[in-house]
Amino acid sequence: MTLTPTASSAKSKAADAAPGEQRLPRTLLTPEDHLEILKQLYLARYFDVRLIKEKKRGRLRGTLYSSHNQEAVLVGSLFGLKSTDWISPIHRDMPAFFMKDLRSGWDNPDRRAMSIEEVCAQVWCKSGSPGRARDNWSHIGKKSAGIIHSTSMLAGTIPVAAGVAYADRLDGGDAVILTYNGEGSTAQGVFHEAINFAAVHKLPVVTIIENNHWAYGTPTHLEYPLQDFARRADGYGIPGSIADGQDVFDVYDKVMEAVDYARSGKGPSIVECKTFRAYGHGDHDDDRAAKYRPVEEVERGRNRDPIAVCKSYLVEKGYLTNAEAEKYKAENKSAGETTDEDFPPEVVAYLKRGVDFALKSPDPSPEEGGMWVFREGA
Amino acid sequence: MTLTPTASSAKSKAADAAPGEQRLPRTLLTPEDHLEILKQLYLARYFDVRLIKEKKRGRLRGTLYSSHNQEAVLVGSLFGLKSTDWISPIHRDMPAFFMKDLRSGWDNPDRRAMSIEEVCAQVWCKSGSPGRARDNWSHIGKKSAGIIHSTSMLAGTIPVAAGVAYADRLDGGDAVILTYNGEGSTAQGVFHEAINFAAVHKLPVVTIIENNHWAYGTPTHLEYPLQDFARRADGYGIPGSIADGQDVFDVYDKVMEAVDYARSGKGPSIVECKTFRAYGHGDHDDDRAAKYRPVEEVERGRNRDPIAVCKSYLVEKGYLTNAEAEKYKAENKSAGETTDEDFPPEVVAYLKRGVDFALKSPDPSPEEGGMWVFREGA
Amino acid sequence: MATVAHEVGIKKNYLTAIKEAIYEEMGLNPGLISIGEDIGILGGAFGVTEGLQAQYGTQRVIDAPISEAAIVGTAVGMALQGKAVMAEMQFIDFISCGFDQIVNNMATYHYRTAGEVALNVTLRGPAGAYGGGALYHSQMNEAWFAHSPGIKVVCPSTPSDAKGLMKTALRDPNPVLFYEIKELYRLRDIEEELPEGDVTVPFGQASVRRAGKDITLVSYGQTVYHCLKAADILAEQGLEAEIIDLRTLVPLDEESIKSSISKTNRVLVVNEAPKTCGFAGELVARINEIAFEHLDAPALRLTRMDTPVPWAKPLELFVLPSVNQIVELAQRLIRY
Amino acid sequence: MATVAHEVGIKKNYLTAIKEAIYEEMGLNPGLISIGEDIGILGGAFGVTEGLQAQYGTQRVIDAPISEAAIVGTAVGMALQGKAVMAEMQFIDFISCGFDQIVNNMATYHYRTAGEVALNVTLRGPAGAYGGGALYHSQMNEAWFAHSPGIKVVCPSTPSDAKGLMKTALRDPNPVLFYEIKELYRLRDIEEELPEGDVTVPFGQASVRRAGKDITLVSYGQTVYHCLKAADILAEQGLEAEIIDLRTLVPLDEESIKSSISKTNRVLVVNEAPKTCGFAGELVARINEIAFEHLDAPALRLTRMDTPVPWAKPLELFVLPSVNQIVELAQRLIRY
Ligand SMILES: Cc1ncc(C[n+]2csc(CCOP(=O)(O)OP(=O)(O)O)c2C)c(N)n1
Ligand SMILES: Cc1ncc(C[n+]2csc(CCOP(=O)(O)OP(=O)(O)O)c2C)c(N)n1
Ligand SMILES: [Mg+2]
Ligand SMILES: [Mg+2]
Repeated sequence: MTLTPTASSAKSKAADAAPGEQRLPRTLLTPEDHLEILKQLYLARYFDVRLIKEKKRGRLRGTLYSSHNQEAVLVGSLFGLKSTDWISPIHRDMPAFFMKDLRSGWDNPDRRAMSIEEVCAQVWCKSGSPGRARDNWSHIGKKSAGIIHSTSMLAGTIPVAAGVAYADRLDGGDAVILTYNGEGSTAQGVFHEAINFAAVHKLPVVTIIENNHWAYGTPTHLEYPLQDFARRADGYGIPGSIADGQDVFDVYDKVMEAVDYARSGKGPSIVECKTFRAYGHGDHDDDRAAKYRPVEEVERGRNRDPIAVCKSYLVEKGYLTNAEAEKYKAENKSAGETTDEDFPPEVVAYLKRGVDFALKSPDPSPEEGGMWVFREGA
Repeated sequence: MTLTPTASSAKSKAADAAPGEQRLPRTLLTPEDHLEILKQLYLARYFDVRLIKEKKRGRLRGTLYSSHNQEAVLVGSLFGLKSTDWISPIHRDMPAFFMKDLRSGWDNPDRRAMSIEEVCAQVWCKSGSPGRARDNWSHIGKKSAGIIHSTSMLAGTIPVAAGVAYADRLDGGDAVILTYNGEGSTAQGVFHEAINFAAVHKLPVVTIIENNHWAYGTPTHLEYPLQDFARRADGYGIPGSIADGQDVFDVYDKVMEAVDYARSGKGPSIVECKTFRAYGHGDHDDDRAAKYRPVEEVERGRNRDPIAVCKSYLVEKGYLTNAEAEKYKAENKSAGETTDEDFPPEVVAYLKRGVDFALKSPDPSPEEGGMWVFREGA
Repeated sequence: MATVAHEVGIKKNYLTAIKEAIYEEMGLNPGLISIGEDIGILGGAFGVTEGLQAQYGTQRVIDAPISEAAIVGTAVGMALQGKAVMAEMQFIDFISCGFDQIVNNMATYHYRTAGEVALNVTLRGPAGAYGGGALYHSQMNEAWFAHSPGIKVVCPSTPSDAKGLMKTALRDPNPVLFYEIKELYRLRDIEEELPEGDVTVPFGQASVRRAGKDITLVSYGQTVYHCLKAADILAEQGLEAEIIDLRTLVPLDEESIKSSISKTNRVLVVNEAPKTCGFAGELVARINEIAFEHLDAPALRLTRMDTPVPWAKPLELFVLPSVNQIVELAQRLIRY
Repeated sequence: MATVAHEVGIKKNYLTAIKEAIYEEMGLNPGLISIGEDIGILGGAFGVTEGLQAQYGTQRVIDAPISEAAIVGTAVGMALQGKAVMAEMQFIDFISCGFDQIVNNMATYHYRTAGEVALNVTLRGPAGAYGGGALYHSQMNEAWFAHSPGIKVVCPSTPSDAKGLMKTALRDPNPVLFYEIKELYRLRDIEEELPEGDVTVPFGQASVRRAGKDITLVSYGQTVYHCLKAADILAEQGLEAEIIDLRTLVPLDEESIKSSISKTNRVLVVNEAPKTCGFAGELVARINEIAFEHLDAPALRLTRMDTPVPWAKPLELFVLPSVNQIVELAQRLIRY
């Protein structure tokens, strides 16, 4: 099943829009869509919380780059994509691997994404993942699902996205490719080369900059002379917009505008989502981060939990009652403070499916280490 | 001797300025400066013409990337520098090696530049050059003269310029570093990384983009989505100005503004000089260039010879009589059409000094090939 | 295209052979895209792609910005989407600017994905010294890539090998780095009639360019010709050198090397790249592993000195292997 | 700084040793600048530069943007202007993103300028596998740089070597690539008291880590410890392995290797980088050149397989050299 969330095709399903929002993409979302979005926020948060806990118990091999508090960027950007679109998540975007195309049905077997089982198998370093635990859990992907595998080298997937876009267009496709990047990664040379190339060829590549105001231990003013990383777009003559990264609907609006722009052949653009990193750079950095990051900044971020922001909006719009909003209280809590009761049961069950699969999945066998350097039988 | 061509110090020497030009850097140039600039244009042209002829006769080993018709960019940008400033010329900027700091006296032994002898020795592949003919003639330089050596890898000297600027500032210096780049080279990743770094640290680096509308056989619209490469600056929040690269005084104005801005601690900027490549990319490309470049474009460029443009301005300003302007007619001619009579005799004599030196300079001895991989005696 | 149609009885040069291969493969495979700096309008710095864009259009023959990392990275993306890609580096020296995308992204994609994604990308470009190209237009940097698992490395020395190997490269589902020796591009001496029809040369098979019993000279690319000249001189002294032209470095034809050494009991590897960690050293190590018992003298190598390639001719020749040096070393090994 | 002052009788780890060297050299040489990602405010991903910025200020300890090419390129510029520079790569794996500036600009500057410009730049960073770092946090890519003339390459395996070599690197007028083994950073077993005072370790001198007469094991970095463990096992069988820890690869101490082999007549090179064109192959080739007549068995190498470093532990261990493999190969060579 393919979603076509463009203005024309989705118009019939449009919910009533407040006057000021008339032309925003969100006005075409149904009430159910709004609730689905909230549920997806819970899912992303729960995945992260669960991993944080597992990691603390020493059960996981990799470094965890928590997406806690940045979930609105993922959910808001992914929600309007078509199944045939592509994404390239990086270290801090792990929920994206299984949340792509989620709108086409959490249990839809044809969903063009990685399954929760596959993702969990990789997290647990097992052979049940498409990459058979050959690369680190944050570098996964799946060609057949339209997910580009990243290397660790930041911004390195943007040219790949451009290439996919070029080839897809040549084949008559209309896929849009969404790449995710931290704001610090925009200083890489390959960011420049790839976006320049995409701009020259008006390729449907949307570059999302997750500006969480820190690149590891370096604050933004040492990475870039301006505050708004969207301004990087100006050097390429392409649009650069800014979204409130804690507000899933603002992200949805800005990204959908960029996606529509791209799909209609106008070319690439940049969407900067201002957001906030809840923890250290990785889980190994939590203690040090507490020292290098000003307390006020941490507080300021904590107070804008994307789940809370979403809920108030839904209540305001009348899609959620106050009582319903109080039911699951995952927001404004650290991972350790949450329990399974803070999340909708279907979210907990979904992840459980993945973890159960992972735990049963065997380790890859040693000899696989020597395999697949080349495709044989050329 | 150090020139200080900033507004305050040079005011006393200022020539009378037309009302509209009141605040332009050029208004502080004396009549003699104006005539010197014209002479420098002749010198740059004569160097190029001579090399073209030598190359045609098969006497030179390297590829010649002619600067014919682009001389105003070099002369105009170099004229206002202080002796302590640095430059990094690239393949098409060979006259810059010996024209740096020329204002401090063509025969000034303390001039902070390469001598014409040194440059010619390198062109003739001889040991009398500082680099002892170890690298190609277009990659020369001299640390003690403030000239950064380029590799072939385009835009690769910009980070070096940033490093020199950083270190010089740390030492209390006020040097400005001018880097030259073709418009095509701005697509390199290192261009982005280096200018971003310079912008973050407000380093006194001025990036000159010589937009001659072709990068080898590729027209600008395949290199960059915008027409004005100065717009690259916008992505870094730094100033980007555009100069008429055929008008040496416009180049002087725009570059001096950028230099003053840099020297006063405000940071880097970009100056795009729109210019025109007279020949092929290199001398090996002349025949093919005649096929891939539209005739009208070639004509349009030919009709704006920087020597002619400079002369009319000087006549208009009353610094040159019509008769004087007619004396040396190097302009609007191809290299082959010019003779020594088309150039002031001091220009011809200056180059002769260099060539004579080069011809007498011995070949480097073979064993030198194995030397200087490392600095010994560490 | 008249320039590329097969013509019986006509000798063709190395460049034309490569050009023909690319033309033919672009024709045979509509999913093959070519990308590189100045390959379209200009037809390539050396003319390898002359006329290609006129024939196959601007969509399939892309004039890229001067962005090696983007060229490689987009090639990876196109191949990920199922295309075959020929990507030209204007000079192989500039490959350093796209290095990360090659070694960390392209080379490893198949490995990381446990075989889901194979990338049919051929990176090719002019390489090699002896032509006055100085530091940045003379490199042979194949060792960097031979040391990066997941890339096949090819370097032909004759027109027919160049054509056949290029066709194989453009069909191979794996990344291939294809070293073209620019000093051979238009060398009259080596022109030859190309085999008729769609003939490929397989990877991993060396070619014995001259048979001999006294010493084995192992080489590829330009230095094969140095070896051939040295063999002539040695022959005047009654010494018969066998010359192995590897043609592909990865995969390597160990069998041919071994069987030659088992006959000659002596081997010299000749290579124009810098000595330390070059492919010559690799060959010496392999030979030690596979043919030590056949060696009556140490397996030696003759390489460039550990220097860049300098510009002035006396300097350039000083640091590079010469025919005389091969002769002397061969004599010494035979006398050992 | 209490953390770095010399303390008699206190054992220090490998990381602290490097930290002390940098602190001391920053103190001794006001012209030394440090640059890298997250080295200031954070104090480095591993804490090597912890407190350095507080001590020496933001001007001399620069938190760079994520721009490896700019880091190397600006280091070149600073050194050109007369500074000494310590530039950190957050993981040595990311050096690929600054590759061109290293091999084509930094490495060749002295050569190109016939000695006018020597660049005192030390590029250093955490390297090595065996820790679950997967493809991009496990590399040993020293062979790329050993193959690029003009760069010294260093890789210590003990705290005191790390400190002494780092001091030498930061004073050497030439570019140095300094491989720090991150699995050794905090390894308790190898902690040691550091020599008092301003003690340097010269480049080009290997260290004999264990004396023996039956076989020479040549290694550096992490695999030195694999060799030491293998030697213990061999000793139980009455076989005495001599272990050479190279410490610097470029320049290479050929003398120590040769004199050891002249005694043992057998040699095994152990190295964790991929096999083809790795430094192990180079060593085998060198040994052939300098000690062939002493060899009673082929000079062999044990390396990583020609694969990237995979993530899952069984995979990682499968592709990397192990103690058991060393023991077996050594036995085989001794029996040869
Ligand atoms: C080319 C490269 N250099 C350095 C690193 C090491 N590194 C990993 S994440 C990171 C910080 C990234 O910051 P940002 O892009 O803002 O993303 P965030 O982690 O904040 O989401 C760094 C420096 C890397 N992965 N790749
Ligand atoms: C990194 C790199 N890639 C490719 C080249 C080959 N090359 C040399 S000059 C040139 C064109 C340069 O165009 P532009 O920057 O506009 O300068 P122009 O020659 O027009 O002055 C190219 C592609 C190179 N020198 N460096
Ligand atoms: Mg960030
Ligand atoms: Mg140009």
